[in-house]
Amino acid sequence: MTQSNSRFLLILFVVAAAVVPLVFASGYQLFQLTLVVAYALSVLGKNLVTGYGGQVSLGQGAFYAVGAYTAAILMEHFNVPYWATLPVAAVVTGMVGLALGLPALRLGGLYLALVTFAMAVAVPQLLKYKLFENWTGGVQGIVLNKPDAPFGLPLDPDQWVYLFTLSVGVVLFVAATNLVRSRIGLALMAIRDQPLAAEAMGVELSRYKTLTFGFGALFTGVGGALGAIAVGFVSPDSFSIALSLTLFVGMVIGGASSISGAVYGALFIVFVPNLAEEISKAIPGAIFGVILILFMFFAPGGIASLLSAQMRRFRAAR
Amino acid sequence: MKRRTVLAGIGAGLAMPHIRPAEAATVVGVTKTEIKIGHTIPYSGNASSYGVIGKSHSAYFKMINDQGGINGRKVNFISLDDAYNPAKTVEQVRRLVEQDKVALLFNVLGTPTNSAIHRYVNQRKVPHLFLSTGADKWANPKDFPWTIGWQPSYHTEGQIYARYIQQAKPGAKAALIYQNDDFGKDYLNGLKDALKDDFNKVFIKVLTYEATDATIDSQVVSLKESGADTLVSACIPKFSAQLIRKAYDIGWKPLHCMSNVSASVGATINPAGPEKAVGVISSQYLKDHSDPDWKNDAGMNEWRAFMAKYIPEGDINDAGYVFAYGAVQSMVQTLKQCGDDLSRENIMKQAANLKHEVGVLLPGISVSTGPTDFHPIKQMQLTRWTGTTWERFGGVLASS
Amino acid sequence: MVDPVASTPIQGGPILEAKGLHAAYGQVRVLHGIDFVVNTGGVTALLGANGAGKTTTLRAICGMVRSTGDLMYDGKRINNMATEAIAAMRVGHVPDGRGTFMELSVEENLRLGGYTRKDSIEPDLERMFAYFPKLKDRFRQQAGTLSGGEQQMLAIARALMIRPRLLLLDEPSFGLAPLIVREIFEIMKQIIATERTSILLVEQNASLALSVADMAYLLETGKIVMSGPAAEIRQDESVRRAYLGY
Amino acid sequence: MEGVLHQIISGIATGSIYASISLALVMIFLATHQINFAQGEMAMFSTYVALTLIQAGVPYWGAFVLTLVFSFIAGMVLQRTLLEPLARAPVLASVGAFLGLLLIFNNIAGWIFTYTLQPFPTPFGAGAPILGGMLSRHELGSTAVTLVVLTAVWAFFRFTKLGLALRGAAYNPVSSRLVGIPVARMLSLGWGLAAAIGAIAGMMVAPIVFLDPNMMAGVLLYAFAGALLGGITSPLGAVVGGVLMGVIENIAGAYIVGTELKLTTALVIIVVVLVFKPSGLFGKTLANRV
Repeated sequence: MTQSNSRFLLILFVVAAAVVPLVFASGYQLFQLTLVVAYALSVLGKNLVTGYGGQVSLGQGAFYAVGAYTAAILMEHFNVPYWATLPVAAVVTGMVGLALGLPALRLGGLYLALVTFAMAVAVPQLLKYKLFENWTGGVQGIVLNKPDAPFGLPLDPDQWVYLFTLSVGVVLFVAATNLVRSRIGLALMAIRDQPLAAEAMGVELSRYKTLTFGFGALFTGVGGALGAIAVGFVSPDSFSIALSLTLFVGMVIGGASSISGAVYGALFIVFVPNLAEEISKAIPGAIFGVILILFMFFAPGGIASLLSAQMRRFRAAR
Repeated sequence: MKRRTVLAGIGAGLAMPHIRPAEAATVVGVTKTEIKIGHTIPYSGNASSYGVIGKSHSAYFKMINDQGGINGRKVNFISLDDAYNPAKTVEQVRRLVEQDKVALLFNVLGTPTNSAIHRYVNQRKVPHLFLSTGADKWANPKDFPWTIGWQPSYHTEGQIYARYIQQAKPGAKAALIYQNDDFGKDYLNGLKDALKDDFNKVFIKVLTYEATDATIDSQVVSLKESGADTLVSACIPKFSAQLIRKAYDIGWKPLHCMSNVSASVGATINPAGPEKAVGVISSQYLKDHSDPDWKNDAGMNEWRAFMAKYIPEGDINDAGYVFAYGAVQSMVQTLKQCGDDLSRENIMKQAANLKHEVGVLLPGISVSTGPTDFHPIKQMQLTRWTGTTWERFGGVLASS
Repeated sequence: MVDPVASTPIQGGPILEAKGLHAAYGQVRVLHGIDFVVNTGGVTALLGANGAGKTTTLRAICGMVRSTGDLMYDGKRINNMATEAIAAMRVGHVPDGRGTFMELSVEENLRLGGYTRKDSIEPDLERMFAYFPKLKDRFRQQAGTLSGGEQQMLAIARALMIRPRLLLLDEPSFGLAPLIVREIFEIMKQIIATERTSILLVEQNASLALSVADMAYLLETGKIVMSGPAAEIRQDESVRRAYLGY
Repeated sequence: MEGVLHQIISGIATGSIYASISLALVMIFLATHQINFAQGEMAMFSTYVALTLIQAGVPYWGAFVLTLVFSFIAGMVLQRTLLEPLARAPVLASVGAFLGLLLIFNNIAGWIFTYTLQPFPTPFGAGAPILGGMLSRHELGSTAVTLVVLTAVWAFFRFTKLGLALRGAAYNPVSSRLVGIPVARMLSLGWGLAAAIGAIAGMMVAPIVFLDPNMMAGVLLYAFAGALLGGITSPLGAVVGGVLMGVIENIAGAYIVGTELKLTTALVIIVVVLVFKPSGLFGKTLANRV
């Protein structure tokens, strides 16, 4: 298969992803798909940090929360239109990521895992702290209005939010693809695989590590902002440690070292809990855990790596 | 050729976006033989302890169906897991409303979760009945005519304690400890509303804890050090039990008003040690299974019979089952009153027109609602732990 | 218990014999049916360029890569046995990269070497200090802080702690300064003389290897291209040109 | 001043809860070089097993020993069936499996044993607390147990051949096999021991915080932080780190930033310490010459 062919297929796929749901999906299903895109972006941010940057972050939910709250506060207190909150959310979470990336340099591995884990626990507590309560709404959170379609487009809010979210998602996925193929991306992978060699080759370890952390936070933050717009509500309880763990699951299920893996992971974390619930109302969490472990057994490198292995086999067979 | 067809198809799709018919009829989720009721609750995640409420509802509607249903209709009760995650609640509630097309939502659990769907269900005009949360904001028929709570609000309870302290212990130096979330904050606000400017004079120390803390021993030490002689606590049973035990151990004996959430003998008093809790004040609206007073109570026996038959494996000491049993009575009563008119308007109208007794509520407390009264249960009664039982005193108190 | 050192006859029959040995890493086949022998009490050198399959041969012996054909150790076929089971049969291995337990102390490294031993290993520690006095000085030090040469000494000492009947040495000269290499080989000669262990020595530095070996095999891209007594190989014209550099 | 003292004592009592789980984390780290995020939930589950035995009439210490045996075997079986097959998979797959285990244990415990808070008996008697009520008999006893476990773990790793082999297998599995150490068996042994230590921790913690399926949810982060603060390779460090966590948290909460920010503050302090002393207070610094 030639590259232009596969690019064409990809474009076709994106167009289909936009059009087919608009025609066939109900508002509820569109909402689910919107969440998939928002989570996919967040998992993508995690993939950049962990899969490409080789740093284990357990607290990506904290960036999701920061992105979501940035969007919500701007909309609620400053009457900023929803679409304009995204660049701000990107910048804010990116900055927070960079600031946290700095100690991350000094503390690799487990220590970074601790710092990020702690961050995921601490952020909801900070969100309801009395000093910020006027902005964050404290424990009550902030309720948002659902955006209507602009320019008189004949779309209902669900359809519009989905299209909008998908468009932002596609742009950022393309950006991420270019990022990992760029000099930065190559340097990142060099650092991940051979830190000493990379350093010897003149790759500035610390700068790139911090950068990855910042980029990862940025992607996750935009995902959070989109999620907040779709859900129409943010509160400290929306962003408990469970969210971070969910994003982590999305990463390992999808495949950490891949861009497309983020989509598979997001599909998993949105739909598999519903499946688990169908199987047993008594122990949905345990069923989810079993499914997760089974995936680890049969696709330890994630769905993306399983698929690409199948693809290779398929091509080899031809 | 092929490519062109595909593109043409896409063009057609864009030109004629799918337009969904507006909800023409307001009778949704009802057939001659069935009515669909939607519900969400955490069956997974950190708050899955509440899952028993959903389990109880499912069992209760099974019982109703076994007995022939309500006005000849069986109840199709669809209860979904939201893991106490507001985003998931929105997803599940939208599924219930848009895909399963339920007639109404009943007893959706949690403050943040209900907040997330509050506006949606009111825009959609879906009855959002008898929520499983003690926040005060659900009683707002003017702005949110489709939402109604059930239990007395934490806010009200806070006010009751404030008044009790003023009357029982004038000049009290009080301390407050609350869980740092919407549940705890409501007590703080209730106390503030009742005491107004006096709050800062009466309360000399206010502390919080997080639901994820391991212990609150440190807070108890600080509270004692503050010199307070009165304590209001808005904690879940685990921390109330720790609080009672630690206060006793360090020889601190304040007048202790404890949130109704922790009034369970099985979950709070017994773990803490019944002798250590003597004198603790709480307030109740439900009967407590482990309270000897209700050993042969008709209302409680009815509940016990239900438990024995339909949830034999359930933990009888879990107050969640009693709560669920009470809330579902109001649901059934509403549907009975609806008769054959199960339009959403009528369901809401009947939900706001209740006056019935519930066997698991304390004597003198009943459910009553009206077009402008969205507080189904307004009364509570103060109780004092004697070492063996909760002794009710001072008559039934209504919220102001 | 019989003293293993005394019971080892000098230059007996083969303790290790490979016949038609094949080995592969997944799809990549590295050894294509090689034959060789290590005689009891003898030193056999396996020579060859980078990528010829020398390290793979050692790994096949230790069960670290899958192999077919026959690997007979002490009359028993050992192909694909668990690595730890082969070690328990007193096969010592100084792996490439030295395999130091960096985070552990020198002492702990040596004690781990004696893991399979049921008897007291204290006398052996003393023996190792006699060969490698530097290790005694660094006894409590973290092994990761040792120099390359010291780590190589530690690796050899660790392998000797198992009281090997067969010792596999993978490039003991690799990455070390010539002076250090000479020091290590001097000690090795001493060890060969006193321990009388059978040794299979893999080396890129052929002249060094031939200086201690009595038998030698030349490996090229997974095949044995020449074999014979070390002295003869040493004289061979092509070997001299290609591997000895004179 | 008395207040500060009380806060410190209560911090030590709470800290020893963290420390006991920190120890289990250090145990499994030394044996497998991984952090098992399901450690707390496994401990909770073991505690329920103990409670079930006690309620069935087994005397406390009998139930204690039986629970240790059960946990040890269960830990080994888990390692063999779940983690051994993932040994060659990327590390993230193991972490994914840990999270799966966490969910399974938590949810199954709630299903079998219900979510109702349960009191758990103490073996140290119900006598009056000491130090003006600051330290209950159980807290004193459980702290002693933690110290005993600490000593045992330390001695095991320091003085026994098996302990050394466990450490070796975790640091360098390839070299370990070459010296004859059955690495797979070492890993499952490590899991078994960690599960047993976790079970002790659970049985010591439960009388203080009461038993419910979420008993360990809040403890794990503190235990993890304590273990790293003390140095993840040092059992002594784990205990000191865990106890320090408790004390720092109390002092910060009571006197410095208030209860809302005490966790955040405690963690910031730890991160700062780690920036200056990356291997923790008692951990080994790796001076690796390459």
